[in-house]
Parts: sequence; C-alpha cells; structure tokens
Amino acid sequence: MRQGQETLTGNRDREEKALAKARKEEPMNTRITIAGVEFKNPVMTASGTFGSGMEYSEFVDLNRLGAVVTKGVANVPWSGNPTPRIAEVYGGMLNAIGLQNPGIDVFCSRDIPFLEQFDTRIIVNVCGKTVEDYVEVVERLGDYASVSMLEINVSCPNVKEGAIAFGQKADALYHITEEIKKHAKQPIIMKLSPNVTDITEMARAAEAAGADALSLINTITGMKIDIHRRTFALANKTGGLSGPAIKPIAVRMVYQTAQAVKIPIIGMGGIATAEDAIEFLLAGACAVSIGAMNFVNPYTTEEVVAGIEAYMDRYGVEDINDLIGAVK
Amino acid sequence: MRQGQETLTGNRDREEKALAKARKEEPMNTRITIAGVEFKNPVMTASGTFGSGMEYSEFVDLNRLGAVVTKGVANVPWSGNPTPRIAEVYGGMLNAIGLQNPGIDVFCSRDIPFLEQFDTRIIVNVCGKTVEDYVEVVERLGDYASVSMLEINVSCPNVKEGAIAFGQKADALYHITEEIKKHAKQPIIMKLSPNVTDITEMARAAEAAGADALSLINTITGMKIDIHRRTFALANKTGGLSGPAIKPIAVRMVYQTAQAVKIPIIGMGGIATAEDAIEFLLAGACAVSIGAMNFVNPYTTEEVVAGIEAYMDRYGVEDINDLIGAVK
Amino acid sequence: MKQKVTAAVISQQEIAPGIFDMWIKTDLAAWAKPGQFLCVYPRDKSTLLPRPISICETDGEGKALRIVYRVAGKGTAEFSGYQAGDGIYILGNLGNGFPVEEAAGKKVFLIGGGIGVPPILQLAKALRENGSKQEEVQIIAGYRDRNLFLAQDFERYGSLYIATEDGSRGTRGNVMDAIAENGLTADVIFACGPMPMLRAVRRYAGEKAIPAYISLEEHMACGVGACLGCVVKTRDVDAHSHVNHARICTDGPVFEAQEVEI
Amino acid sequence: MKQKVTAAVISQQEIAPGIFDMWIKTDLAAWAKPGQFLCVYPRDKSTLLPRPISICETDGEGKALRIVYRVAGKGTAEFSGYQAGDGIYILGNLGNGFPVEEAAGKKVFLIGGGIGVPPILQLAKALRENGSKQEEVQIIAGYRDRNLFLAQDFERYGSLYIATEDGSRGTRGNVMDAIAENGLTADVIFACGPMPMLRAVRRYAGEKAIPAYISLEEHMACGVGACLGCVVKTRDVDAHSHVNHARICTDGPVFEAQEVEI
Repeated sequence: MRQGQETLTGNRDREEKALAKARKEEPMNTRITIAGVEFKNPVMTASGTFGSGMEYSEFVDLNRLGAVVTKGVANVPWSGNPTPRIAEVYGGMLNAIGLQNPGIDVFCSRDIPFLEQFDTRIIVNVCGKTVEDYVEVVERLGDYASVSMLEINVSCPNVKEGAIAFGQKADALYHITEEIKKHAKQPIIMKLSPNVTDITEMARAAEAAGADALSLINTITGMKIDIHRRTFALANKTGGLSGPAIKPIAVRMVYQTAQAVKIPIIGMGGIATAEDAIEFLLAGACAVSIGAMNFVNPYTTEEVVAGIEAYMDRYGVEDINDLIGAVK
Repeated sequence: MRQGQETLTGNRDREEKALAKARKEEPMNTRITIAGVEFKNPVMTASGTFGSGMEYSEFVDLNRLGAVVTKGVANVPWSGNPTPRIAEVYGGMLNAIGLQNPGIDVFCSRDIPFLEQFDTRIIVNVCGKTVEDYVEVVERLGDYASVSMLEINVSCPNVKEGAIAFGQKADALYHITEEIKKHAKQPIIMKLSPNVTDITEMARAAEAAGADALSLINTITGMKIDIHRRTFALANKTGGLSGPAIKPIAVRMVYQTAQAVKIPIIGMGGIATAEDAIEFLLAGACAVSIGAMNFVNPYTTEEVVAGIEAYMDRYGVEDINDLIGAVK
Repeated sequence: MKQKVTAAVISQQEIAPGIFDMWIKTDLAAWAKPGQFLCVYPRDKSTLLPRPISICETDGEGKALRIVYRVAGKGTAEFSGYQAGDGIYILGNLGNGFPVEEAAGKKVFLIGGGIGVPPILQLAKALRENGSKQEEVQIIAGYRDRNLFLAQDFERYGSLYIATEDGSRGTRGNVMDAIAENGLTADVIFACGPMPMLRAVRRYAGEKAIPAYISLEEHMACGVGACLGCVVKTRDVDAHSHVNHARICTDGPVFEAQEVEI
Repeated sequence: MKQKVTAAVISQQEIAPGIFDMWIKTDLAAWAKPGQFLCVYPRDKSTLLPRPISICETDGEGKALRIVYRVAGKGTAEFSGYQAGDGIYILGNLGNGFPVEEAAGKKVFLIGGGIGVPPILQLAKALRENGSKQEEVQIIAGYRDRNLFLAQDFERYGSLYIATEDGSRGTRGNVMDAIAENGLTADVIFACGPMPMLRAVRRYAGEKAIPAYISLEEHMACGVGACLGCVVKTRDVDAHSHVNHARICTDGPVFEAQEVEI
C-alpha cells in the first residue's frame, strides 16, 4: 500500500511517447463525418439545452462548434407542462419541460435564419405525437439546405402521447424510422431512450429501418419528492434525469451500441469536460453533445472543443478519428 | 424574483402544526411489518455493502438496525471477478465484485451465528447460476429460524450466467419466483433490476408468482473509461452504478412499483441521509436499505435511524406507517 | 452583456436571523437595473444549479452590488459562509427589471414581502433619481416579526409602512392590511414577495384598475431563457414559444400583474 | 478500534514537486503499526470514495501521524491545499502492517519505490526499536529523479542506498539494480512500491529463498473488508471467502510475496 485509488491513474509512458510524437507537429485533424456530412469538430449541443443557439451566442462563439442541435420542434406550437418543471438532484437535474416549442412555422422563419449566420452545422430536433406529425415537420425541413441533419426525438420521457412510446418498443421504432426515412431529404439521427432493457435491440431496429445515425442517451426517467411539503418536486411527478450523475450509464450504452451497429453514434449524457467527451469518443461515439452542463457553465461547449485539442496535443493524436472506439 | 430555487423549499405551517402536535408527546412508532415479519424500524443494509455485519459492527450498533441484509450467498464458494473491481464516478461508484462469497456451508457455520448475537432481523441474500442453485441455498436456510426472510438476487449485473438473466425477463422472473416459493420456508423478497424498460411489468410478474415482497433498485449497469491509459476502469468492463447519483431513478421506480403491486417494497438506491430514506418511504417503500454510502460513512445506518426519528418528531408523525406511500 | 464571472466578496453580515447581506465587487453593477437578478453557483459539486438571487442595490460607481438573501438550503447555506475576499460564482445581469419610467410623476406603492423586500431598495433609489418625490414613493414592507431587515435603508427614499405577521411592529398582518390601515392610495404598484402576496396585489390592482408590476420566481436551470424551465402562464401568446408560457428569467421576472395567471 | 474521525492538520509542505508531507493530530497515532494505512475522504461531493494513504510515521507520544503522498487526482489535489488547522476526514488504522518481529536479529532489506517510500520510514524506526542494528537495516529507496524525498530521514535508522530512474543520484535504474551494484544481501525483505518493483522483489526473494513481505494496493471502496473490492489472488484459500481472493485492505496490505499471485 503506497496510496490507492489515485496512483492508479495517469500514464507517464504513454505521455512521454506522445510528447515526442507531438514535437513532430503534424497538423491536427478534428474533423469527423456522419452520414456524409462533415463537421469541423465533434462537439455539438444536446437538444433542449441550447434553444436554437440564440441565448448562448452571448457566451460562446457558435462558429467554434461542430453543430448546434436545436430544441425539439413540432408541426404546431406545444405549450409544455405546468411548473415546477425543474428540480435539482445530486450531480444533476430533473426536467419536465414537455417539449414547449413554437412550432415549425415560427422555427423556420426565426430560428433557421438566425443559425444560418454562423459557420456551424444545423441539426434540427423533430418531435411529434403521431407519425404524421413527425413526417409533416420532416417534409417542411426538406426545403432548407442549411439544415444538415434531422434528429428524431422518440425518447422524451415527459410527454404522454407519442415520443417515448416510439422509443421503447423495437417494432414501433422500426416503423417510425422507416416512415420518416421515406420523407426525409436530410440524413436522420434517431435519438434513443436509455429507459430500455436492451439499448442494442433498439439500435439495431433503427439501423435496420434505415437510420443514418443514432444519438444517445436521452434523459433517464427520475423522480424527486419534497419531504417537507410532502409533494412531488415536479408538477409532472416524473422528469428526465441529466447531468454528470448519468454519465457512466451513457458511456456504457454508447459502448454497447457501438459494438452492435455500424452507423455512427452521437454520444451524450452528463458531459462536463473535455475528459468526459473523450471518454465517449473512446467508447465508440464519433461526436458528442453537451447538455445540462450548459446550464451550469455557459462556456462549456467551447471549453470542451479546446480541451479535446489539448488532449490530442498532449498525447500526440494526429486525427481525432483515431480515438473513436479505440477502447474495446 | 426574490430568490428562486431555495425559497421554494421548507414549510413553516406544516412544521408549526407538527410542533404543536409533537408537544402532546405521544410515543412514536417506528415499527413496520413485511409479510408478517415485524421490524423495529425500516432501516436495513443493502446486500453486498455490509458483508454479514461483522466489519461494520466496529462502527455501528447492529441492535439499532431494522435488519441486516447479508452479502449474497451461493450453494458453493464463488471467487468473483478479476480486479480492478471498483471505480469512482461522479456522485457514486461502479462495482464489479461478481458476488464473491464463501458458499452456504461457511455462511451457516460462521455468519449466521455471528448475526444471531444481535437483536436485529436477519435477511439472507441468495444468489445462484441456475434455479437449482437458488433452491439448494433456500432449502439449507429453511433450517434456520433466526433467518427472518430471504432476498433473492436475480439482478446482479456483474455475473454472466444466471442472476440478471432471471431479472430482465418477466416470464423468467415468474418461473424462478414460483420455483423458489415452493421450497422456501421463509417469506421471499425478489430483488429487482432497474435495467429494464418497465419495472412494473417485472414487479407484477414476481407478485403473481407469489413473491412476499420486492426490493429495488439493484445497481444500474455503467462503464468508466480511463482516458489516459485508454482502458476500461473495471476489469469486467461494465459494473453496477450505485450512490447518490442513482437516487432519482430509484425513487421513481419505487413509486411506479408501489402503484402497480400490493406486496411491500424495500426501497434503496443512493440513500445517504434520513431525508433520502424518508423520500423512499413517501414514494411507497415500507423499508429502506443503505448501500454504497456505508463505504463513505460507516455510521450512515445508525444516523439514518436517528434522523428518521428526528423528522417524525419535528413533524409530529406518530406512526411511521403514516409516511409510507403518503405522496401520490 | 451577460457574463458568468468569479467575483470577490467585499463583505458579508447576518442582518437578521438567517438573513445575510453581501456586497460583491463586480463590473456587472455598472448596468444592473432594479429588479434584475443574479444566478449564484454553489461550489458544492452535489448541487449544480444556480441560485437566482435578486440584486438589492448597487454602489454609486458601478463597481459593486449587494444581495440580501435568506438561508433556505444547501446553496444559500454555503454562500452565507463566504468571507471578504472569497470568490463567488455569479451570472448576471439577468431579467428585465422594473419599468422605472412608469412611475414618473405618479403616486407609487413599492411593496416588498419577506425576502422580496431587498430588490425594492434599488427600485426606490431609481425612482427618486428618476424624479419621484419623497411623498410619492410609498414603501410597504412586510415581515414575519420584529426583524425589519433593510427598513432603515428605505427611510431616505420614501415614506415607509411596516406590516408584521406577529404584530410586533407596524400593522399586524400583511402588506395589504398595512395599506388599508394607513388609508394609502397609489396610481401604480411595484411588488416583490411570496405568491399569496402577489396574488393579493394583483387582485387589488385589478379592483382599482391601476397597473401593477410584480416580480415572479420559479425553479430555474439556465437563467438565460434557453431551457424553458421557469415559465409562467400568460394572458397573451408569449414572444418566444408563441404559446402562453413566458420565461420568468428573460421575459420577466417582472410582469404586469394582469398579463400573467398566478 | 477502527474509527472515522475529523482530525486537524498540524502542518503541510511540498517536499518535492507534487509530493506533500502532512502531519495530522489524531489519537489513532497511538496504535498505528508500520505498514498500516488511512482512508482519507475528500470534501468534494463529486468524489465520494476514500483515498487510501499509508502512514509514513507517528510522533513519539501517539498524538500525531504523518502522511506523505503524491498529488495524482482530484482527491489528493484537494488534500494538498489543506492548511494547518483545517479538518481532514480520516478512517484508520487500517490493514495488518509489516511483521516487524520477522526482522529480529536478521539482515534486512527495506525497499521503497516512489510513493512507496514513505511507509518504510516508520518501519525502519520500528525495526531499530525492536533491536535491529544500524548495519542490519539496509534501506534501498528508488526515485524518479534527484527529488529524494524523505532520504535524510532514513539515514538515522540504517544504511541508505539510492536508485534513480534518470541516474541523477545513486544507482541509475531501479532498486534491484542498486542492490546488485552495491552487492547487498539480506535474510528478509520488506517492500512497498509500484507493481513492477514488487514483482522483481518477489522473483528475487524466490530465487534467494528468503521471505519477502510486500505491501499491495488496489482500488478500494470500504477500506474495512466489507465490499470485497480490493482483493488479490492468493496461493492458498483466503480466510474470509474461502476462495483465492484475499482482501488487501484487511487481510493485507502486507503479504508474504510467495503467497500472492501478482
């Protein structure tokens, strides 16, 4: 016994080799490609935590991000759930917003033009209550060349109809993926729910139905009770758990999924630092999204971009693609 | 806006009523009953975090606990997984012990006699690779009147064969529950896995097969990758996530299960304080188990017992059973 | 521009049981408007979300601002332990603030209840700077008991009326009782306090058919309008989501009372 | 009896880059044996598990003990910031410690490598107190470079031999190279250090057919033998689980080298 736990981390040898390698100073590549779409780096925003970029553009340079993934948009405006919608829990938070959104009309006339001003990819998150709802939005977005990909939200735990229902049964997921694929001009990303027994079963279903990529994990259904008032902390009773608390579950599901399918994976779940992001890449994600931590530190996305470059530099990684799925 | 978040907690009115009520000084009841077995209070230890009580008897008075739930025991000794078996994560830990245990012979000759010295209930956690394995252990334990209940571990995520396989399919769970019930002299508690799409489906299957009670949640499968060494933090790759990080998921599952079945529930998952324990009671658990937090604070179990009494005193709760499932 | 910064605590004292008064050195003070708030972030890593706390006042030079808050949880308990020189993580300035211009030349009620009293201070100062006369500024402050924190600070800016729940000072009861007992009248109301008080203010303003600007609160995550966590039901369609849910953190926290359903 | 206590830091200094030397006031010192360790708990709520750190030495009166550790993560980084008077959460005394009696009247190697050097200090003291002569106590300390932390402390208790990876001091290479270069021999070995070093010690002891007591480590959760997290493969069936997995935290951390498979 010298000192346990922490002496077991860190790796001088690898680092020294790396530094030597780094001295050669080859230009570093952080570009990744998903379904034929190239991104300047693998750092994206998790849907619902970044609006359409407007609010956070006061804090971060959107041009530095690989992509902005927008808040979910439906065919018509959704007013969302009653309040309280937010509750704090250990190492994370619960939310039950209920996909409040202005609908596709306002989105197309306001949010897309805003995002078009920046040199970053636009990925639009699409939600709906029926397959028809989804298809309607997907078709409208087909007219926008500036929208690079569509993320299909079939995993929001906070809306009663639709959404999650599609995300927890393989056959339902297969069906909606197939339908949307018929009408989508852009490549589609199916966003998977972690509230399932076997994430790989869902991933395979989406892949078989033609999904171009997967994103995971969405939030995990949780609950908080106020023991002093003896009431639920959220008006919706349950909410989606996000934040650092869920990271180990997310990394596990990304790894399992990467072993099960060939299509690219966008990993997310509690990413707060570049180290966290790299953990997802090593597990098999080819891109990552920053979610709840934007609320804690509005500069997180840019800091993660810089931190990934610093890691590559430190260990002499010339191409970020060499990190993707490197731990097997 | 005065100050958000925290002004919304606390409840002076309820407290003042309570204090008035408390002044009447009726004797407080903390006893609860599960399947006809009475416990002096609802505080137990989570299997695998407390050995057979020996190690922690140096820190806490086992006589103060409602029950000691032992580390899982199999029909023969199990040597468990290779190391590292432990990894720290944000607000919790991952473990992949793999149910190392000395087998039922040593357990009966050493651990049961040790626990019989104390005025606390003994609940033995039973594990196996096949139905026969479980039945063999259950029958051996039938000879021990001092063993009040058996907890059947069908949800350990860290052993390949058996265990979890029984815990993630309703029909398999129904079958093993029914078989064990045929051979068990003591009431049985089926310990459920949270790694399922619908916890209530599993709960109903166990109830239908004759389970006397349920305990949940076991750990959630997670993973950690060491980005400096580019290896898995655990030799087993994945491990079970426990600690405060999982509490909101556990509370949600306990609540959902309490709405779905009539048999009693022992709630667990990240309980660190009496406040956490009370949250589980209000959600519908009639008892709680302290797990990973024993490792962080070896005095946790006794502190939770005292803290529950303090809460009942503060709010004038005369009978702890009035708290069980009080939030609906 | 909104910023998250690590500012230095200048001073802190407990001015009533559980009520803390902290001055913070930060340039955010230069453009803080009455009724705006800060998000304050605990160091405790188990509690990640910010604590929104309204700005009580700013110094003359725009170099420091003051917050007065009640210890009501893990976060505020942590803040209350900060000493002069300690760093404090703040995001500001947030929210719209009170429409000071609406008070010009009018008789005003400035109503504060409990921990809703502090933001009224900077508002009172701003009204006087904006030309309101001493007698036009009627400050009604409601407290639980004899601990009348900030009461003296108000006397320089207007006529002060006190209500206490236990009757130990001023009118026994709430701020509306104090208004009645003193036979006060106004052309416009600005108010901050607990929801029951704001509902009473809203009702009163409705009956008198005068405008009332009330400051609301709700659990928040981002504080900047992105998460849509802290909404309030609105009479009209809101600007952001085109539904009837305005964001308290950015469209508010101050709303005209009749425009929100509380 | 094992206890978790909040002890007071007496002093702390950085004695080599990233190596910190802390004295802690605690009665645990009264019964601490060489080779035992403490679990130290960070305040940071994101990191809950204890950091096992071996006891470097104790004062004469059993009132204080010393730990010397390397900053290698969030927890040790936090500890390194503690000042005199700060509270530190410790659980102790843990583990079996070195079998001092086995050294009586024998020529001994006390081998420490890197951050495995500190526990050797209390062991050297104990051997001398137990009657070992200066020349019988041969201390071989391996370091990365010229930062020979604790080296002076050893000279009073035995003959000291140094190995450095970069050759800047003593023998270039590791502790085994130093033993060879100096033609040293012993009847029994006590060692603490990184796994490659312990494997080399084990091999050497096997060849020479002498006993070697080596101190192991592994990731731990409870530190008291309950969780079965920190096991090592053993030649014989272990006492607790009756398999071949002994618990480093309680059956160890010190094992006779040939009895464990490393």
